[in-house]
Amino acid sequence: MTQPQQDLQDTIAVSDYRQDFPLLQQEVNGHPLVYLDSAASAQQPASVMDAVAQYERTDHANVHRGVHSLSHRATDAYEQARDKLRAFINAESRSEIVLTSGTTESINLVAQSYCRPRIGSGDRILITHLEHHSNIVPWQLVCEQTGAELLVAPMDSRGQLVLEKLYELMTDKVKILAIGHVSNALGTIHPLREIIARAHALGIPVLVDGAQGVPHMAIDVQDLDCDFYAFSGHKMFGPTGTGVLYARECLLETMPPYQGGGDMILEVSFEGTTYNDLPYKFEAGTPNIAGVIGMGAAVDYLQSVGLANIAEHEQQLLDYMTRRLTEIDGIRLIGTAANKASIQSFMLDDIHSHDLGTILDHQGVAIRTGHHCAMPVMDYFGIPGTARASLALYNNADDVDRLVDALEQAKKLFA
Amino acid sequence: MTQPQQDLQDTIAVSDYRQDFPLLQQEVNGHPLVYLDSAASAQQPASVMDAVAQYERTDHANVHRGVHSLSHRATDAYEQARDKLRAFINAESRSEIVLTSGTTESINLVAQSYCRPRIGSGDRILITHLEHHSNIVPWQLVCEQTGAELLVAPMDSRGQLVLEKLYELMTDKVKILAIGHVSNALGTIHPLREIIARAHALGIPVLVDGAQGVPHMAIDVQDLDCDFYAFSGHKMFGPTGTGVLYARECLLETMPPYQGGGDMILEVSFEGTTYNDLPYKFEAGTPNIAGVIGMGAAVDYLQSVGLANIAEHEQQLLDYMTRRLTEIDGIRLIGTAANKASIQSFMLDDIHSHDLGTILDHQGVAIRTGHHCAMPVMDYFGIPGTARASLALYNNADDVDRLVDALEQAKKLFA
Amino acid sequence: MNAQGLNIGNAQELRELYRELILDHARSPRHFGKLPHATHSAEGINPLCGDKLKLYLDVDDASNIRAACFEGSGCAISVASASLLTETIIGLSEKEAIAWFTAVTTRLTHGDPTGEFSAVDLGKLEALEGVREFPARVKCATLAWHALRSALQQRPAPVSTE
Amino acid sequence: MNAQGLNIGNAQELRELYRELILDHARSPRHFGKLPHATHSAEGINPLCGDKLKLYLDVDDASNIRAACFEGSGCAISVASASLLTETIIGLSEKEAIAWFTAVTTRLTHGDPTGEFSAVDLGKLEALEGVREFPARVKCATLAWHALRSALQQRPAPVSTE
Ligand SMILES: Cc1ncc(COP(=O)(O)O)c(C=O)c1O
Ligand SMILES: Cc1ncc(COP(=O)(O)O)c(C=O)c1O
Repeated sequence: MTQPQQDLQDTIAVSDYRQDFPLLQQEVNGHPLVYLDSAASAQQPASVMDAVAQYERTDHANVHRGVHSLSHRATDAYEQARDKLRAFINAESRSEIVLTSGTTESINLVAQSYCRPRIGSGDRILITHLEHHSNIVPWQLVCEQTGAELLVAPMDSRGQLVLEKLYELMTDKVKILAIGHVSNALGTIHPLREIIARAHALGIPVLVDGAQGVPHMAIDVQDLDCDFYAFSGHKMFGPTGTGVLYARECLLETMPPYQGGGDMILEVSFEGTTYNDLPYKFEAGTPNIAGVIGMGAAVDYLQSVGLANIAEHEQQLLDYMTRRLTEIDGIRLIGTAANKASIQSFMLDDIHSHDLGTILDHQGVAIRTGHHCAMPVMDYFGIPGTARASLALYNNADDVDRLVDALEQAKKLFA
Repeated sequence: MTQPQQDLQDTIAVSDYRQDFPLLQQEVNGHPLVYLDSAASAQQPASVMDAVAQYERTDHANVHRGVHSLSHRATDAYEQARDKLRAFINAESRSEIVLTSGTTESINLVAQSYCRPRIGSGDRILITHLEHHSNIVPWQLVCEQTGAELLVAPMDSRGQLVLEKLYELMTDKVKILAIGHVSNALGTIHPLREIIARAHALGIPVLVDGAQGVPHMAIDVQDLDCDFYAFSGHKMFGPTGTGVLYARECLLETMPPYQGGGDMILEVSFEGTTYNDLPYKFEAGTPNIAGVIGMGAAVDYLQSVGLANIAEHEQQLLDYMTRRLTEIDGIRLIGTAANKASIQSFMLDDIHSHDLGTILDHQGVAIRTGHHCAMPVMDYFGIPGTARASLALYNNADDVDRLVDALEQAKKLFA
Repeated sequence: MNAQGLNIGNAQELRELYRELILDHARSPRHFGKLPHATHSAEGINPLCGDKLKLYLDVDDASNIRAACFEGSGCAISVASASLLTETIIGLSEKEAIAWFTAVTTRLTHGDPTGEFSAVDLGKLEALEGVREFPARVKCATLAWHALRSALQQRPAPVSTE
Repeated sequence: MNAQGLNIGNAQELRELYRELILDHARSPRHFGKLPHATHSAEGINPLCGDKLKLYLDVDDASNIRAACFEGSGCAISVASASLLTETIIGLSEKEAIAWFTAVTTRLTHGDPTGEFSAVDLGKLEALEGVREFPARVKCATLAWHALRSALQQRPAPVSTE
C-alpha cells in the first residue's frame, strides 16, 4: 500500500467535520464506513437532525393557516428557512424561492408551467449530453406534448461541453437552455457565466440544474444571472423530499400554477379562483414542513463551515484521489475535464462496476456504480456504467486510501 | 363549569394514547396543551420519530440505485413502507401504491395524467360542494386546459350531499367523479359505496380524496371499489411531505408519466425513453425516503392501536363534544350531518372565528379558524369562516371540557 | 369590557388586545359602507382567516382625502383597525396618510422601540398596539393600512398580507 | 481463483460469491450471441446497474428447447447466470425449463431452507447460491431466469427485476 504524500496528508488527512455526522460513526461489513456516495445523497450533520426533531417534538402544526401558537411557530420556522435559502443563493427576493420536493420537481415545474404554454412545433429546447435524467426526461415529455424539438449539445472525450457547438445550436428557435451546473456522472463544472451571457444575448432563458452545484461551492444566482436554478435538500446535508426552484420573479409572474390545492390560492369559488402571491402560487398543499426546516438548518451548517473552505477541502481531496487512482494498474478514469468538482468515475480492468461495488462494500467502502441516471453519458463512452467515488466535506485522505486499497483487493479477486 | 356526565367520562376521560405523543406534553401560554387541530395536521407518536431518526442515523442513502449496504438498507426500508401502506388500505398490488408528497400532489397527478389527455370540451368533471381546495383547483386547472366543464353536486343545510342531485349530474359526459371521503370543514362522511356503485354503473371512474378518511377509520379500497384514493402522511401521524395515490393498476398502465426524472425510467436516450414499471413510472426523482419510512411507522402505530378502536373512541368523543358545545348559549354548530367523523365546526355569538382562535390559544387550546381551505362551504353558509375543533385518538373528555371552558371565557371577554 | 371576571391565568394580554375601544369599533365600525364616487379603492385579503376589506377613498385634486369608507368582513382587530383608519385619515393629504401608514405598520410590526417612529403619538391608534404580543394577529391590524397604501398607489390587484 | 491472498477481514463470503465457476462463465460466457432463427426471445433489464440481456430460444413444435443463446452486457453474476442458464435448458421441454426457473429463483431469493425446492439438486447452478449473502445481487442472478420465463410466455415488453 502506497503512503499518501506527507504534505497533502496534513491538510486533508483528517476532516474535522466527520464527527458532526452521526451516520459516519458506524461499521459496515466489519469495517469503519467510508462513504463516497454523497453525489447520490449526502449524510446529515447532527444539527440538522436536531432541528427536525425539535420541530416535531415542540412546534409541529400546519403552516399558513392557523392562529394558534403551534401553527404560528411552525409557519415562522418554515418561512425562516425560506429566508435562509434566499440568502444562501443570493436571490433578490423571497418571492423567488419556491419550495419543492427536489430538483426533479423543480425542473418539471419549469417544463410544465414555463415552457409548455409557450412553445409549439418548430420551437426547440436545448440541453447538453451531460445531463442527469431529471434534466432530460421532463423536456422530452414537454416536447412530446407540444411538438417542440429537443436539441443536445455535444461533449468531448474528457467530458467537457463543446462550447462552439453549444453556441451554434443557440438560435432564436430555442426557447430555453437547460444545463447542469456540475455533471453528476463526470464531475465537469460548466463555464456557466459565459454560457448564460451568450444565451441571454440571444434572448434565451437558462435553467441551471444545480443539484450537484449547491453543496460544493458558493452559489450566487444574481452573479450567474440564470433565470432558474434548481436544487435538492438531500444533496446538501438536508432531508430528502425537499428542494428549491429559484426563478426570477418576473418569470414566475407570467407562469400559471403548476399544481392546484390549498395554500396556493387567495380565493376559491366555482366561478373562478384567484391565486396567491409569489411564491405561494407555486406551493400547493401542505408542504414538507419538517424537511424544509431541516434544509434551513443545513444552510446554517454549510455557512458555519464556509463554502470557500468546503470547496478548497474538496478540491485538494479530489486532486489527491485522482492521483492515487491513476497509480492503480488497469484503472481508466472517465471524466477528466479541466474544471471538476468532487466526483470521479472510473473503470478497473474488465471488472463490471456492479461487481466492484459489491467488493468495495464488503470492505466498508460505499461507492455508486452503474449509469448514475446519465445513460447518454454512458452511451457516449460505450460503457454500461462506471464506478463513481464522490466526495463531501466529511471525507478525508484516509477514505481515499481505503478506496484504493479496496480496489487493489478487487483486482486480486478477479485476477 | 359543567361536569361531564360520569358514564362518558369513564370511557373517554383519559386517552392512554396521549402519552405516546411527545409534542402533547407541553404547556402553551402557561396551560397544558389541548390540541384540537389534527384535521389540519396530526402529531407524531414517538415511534414514528424514532423510526425516522434511526433511518437518518444509520441507514440513509439514495434508494433503488446503489449496490452498497446503506443503499440496500434504505431501499428495503422504503419499499417495506410501501408494502405496509398496501396492506393498510388493502390494495391488491404494491404496483398500485404511488408515493407522492401528499394528497394534493396525488390529486394533481390524476388530473394531469389521467384526465388531461382524455378529456376535451363537452366533457365534464363532477365534484361536490364540500370539497377541499385541493380537490377543486386541480380540476379547475384541467378544465381550463381542456375546455371541459366542472359540475358541482350540491349539499343541504346540514352539510350532507344531496344524493338525488348528485345522481342526476352523473351522465355519460362525466369523465370522472372526484369526491371527499370525509369533509374537512364539516366532518360529513359520504356514503361512498353507494355513490361509487352508481358511478360505475354509468362507467364513471371515481377518485376519493381520503385525506380525512384514512386517520379515522379502516380503509379497504377493494371493498369501496374506488378507482383512485388519495391521502397524506401528516394527517395520519406520519411526517409532512408524504402521501399516497392508490390507483387501479389497469388505469395506471394507461396513464403517461406525471413527472420525468431519475428512477421513473428503464432506459433513457435522446431518441426515446422507456419508462419504468409500476409504480415507479410515477415516482420521478429521489423520493422523501425518511418521510415514507415514517409513514410506514405511522401505519404500524395505527394498526397497533386498531382502527376500530380509534373509530369508536373518536365517535364517543365527538358525541360528547357535540353535546357539550350545544349546551353553550349562543353557539351555532355548522355541519350536523347524520354520519360524521371527528370534526365539529361552529360559531359563537357574533365573535369572529379568528378572535375566538386567539382567545382559546391564550388558554392553551389549539383550534383552527377560518375557511379550512373549503371556501365554497363557507359561501354556502354565508359566513367568512368557522371555528373548528377536530379530534384524534390522543384527545379525551378533558380536552373537550377545556374547550368549553375556554369558549365561556371568550363570551365573557366579548360580552 | 367585562374582562374583570375572566378566569384565565394570563388574561392581561388578552385585555390589552381586546381593549374597550377596539371592541367598540369592531361592533360599530365608523364609515362602514361603499363610497359612491370614490377616486381610489383597494381590496385587502388575509387568506389566513378570510378577512376581506375594501377601502374607498375620495381624494381631491389637491391630493387631500375628502372621504374614506370601507366594507367587508373581518375579525374584531381588522375591522376596528379599518374603522380607526378612516377616522384618522379623513382630511389628511395623501402624503400625510402614507406617513401614518408607515408609522402604524412599523410600530405594530416591530414595536420600533428606539427607531424614528417610537416617539410618534399614534393617538387612538395606540389601542392597536396590543397585537404586538400576538404575532399571528399583526396582519389583521395592518390589513386596512396596506389597502390604504395600495389604494393611494392605485395598484390594481388585491393586496394580501399573507 | 487467486482469492487466497485477499487482505479482507471477511473475505469468505466474497469468495463464495465469486467462485471460480462464476468467474469462468463471466469471462467466457457459453452460447453468447444472437440466435438467427429464434422462435422466442425476451429482454431483461436491471436498471439498478444497467445489466441488459437478451435471451433467444429456438423451441420446436413439441415444445422442446433446441437452442438457447444470449447477448448483452452485465456484471459477472448476471452474465455467468445467463451462461449457466443456456447450458441448463438446452434440450429441455418448456415445462421443465419453467420448473428450473421456479427452483432457481426460489432458492436464490429465499434460500427455501425447508420448502419444496430445498432438496432439488441444482447441479452447477449451485455456484450461484453465494448471492444469498448479497441481497443487492440476487436480482443479477435471477435476471436471465426472468427473461426465460418472459420469453416462454412470449411477453412483448422487456422484463425488469427492479
Ligand atoms: C379533505 C382534504 N383534502 C385534501 C387535503 C390536502 O392535503 P395536503 O395538504 O396534505 O396535500 C386536506 C388537508 O389539508 C383535506 O382535509
Ligand atoms: C445533476 C443532477 N440533477 C438532478 C438530480 C435529481 O435530484 P433529485 O433526485 O433530488 O430530484 C440529481 C441527483 O440525483 C443530479 O445529480
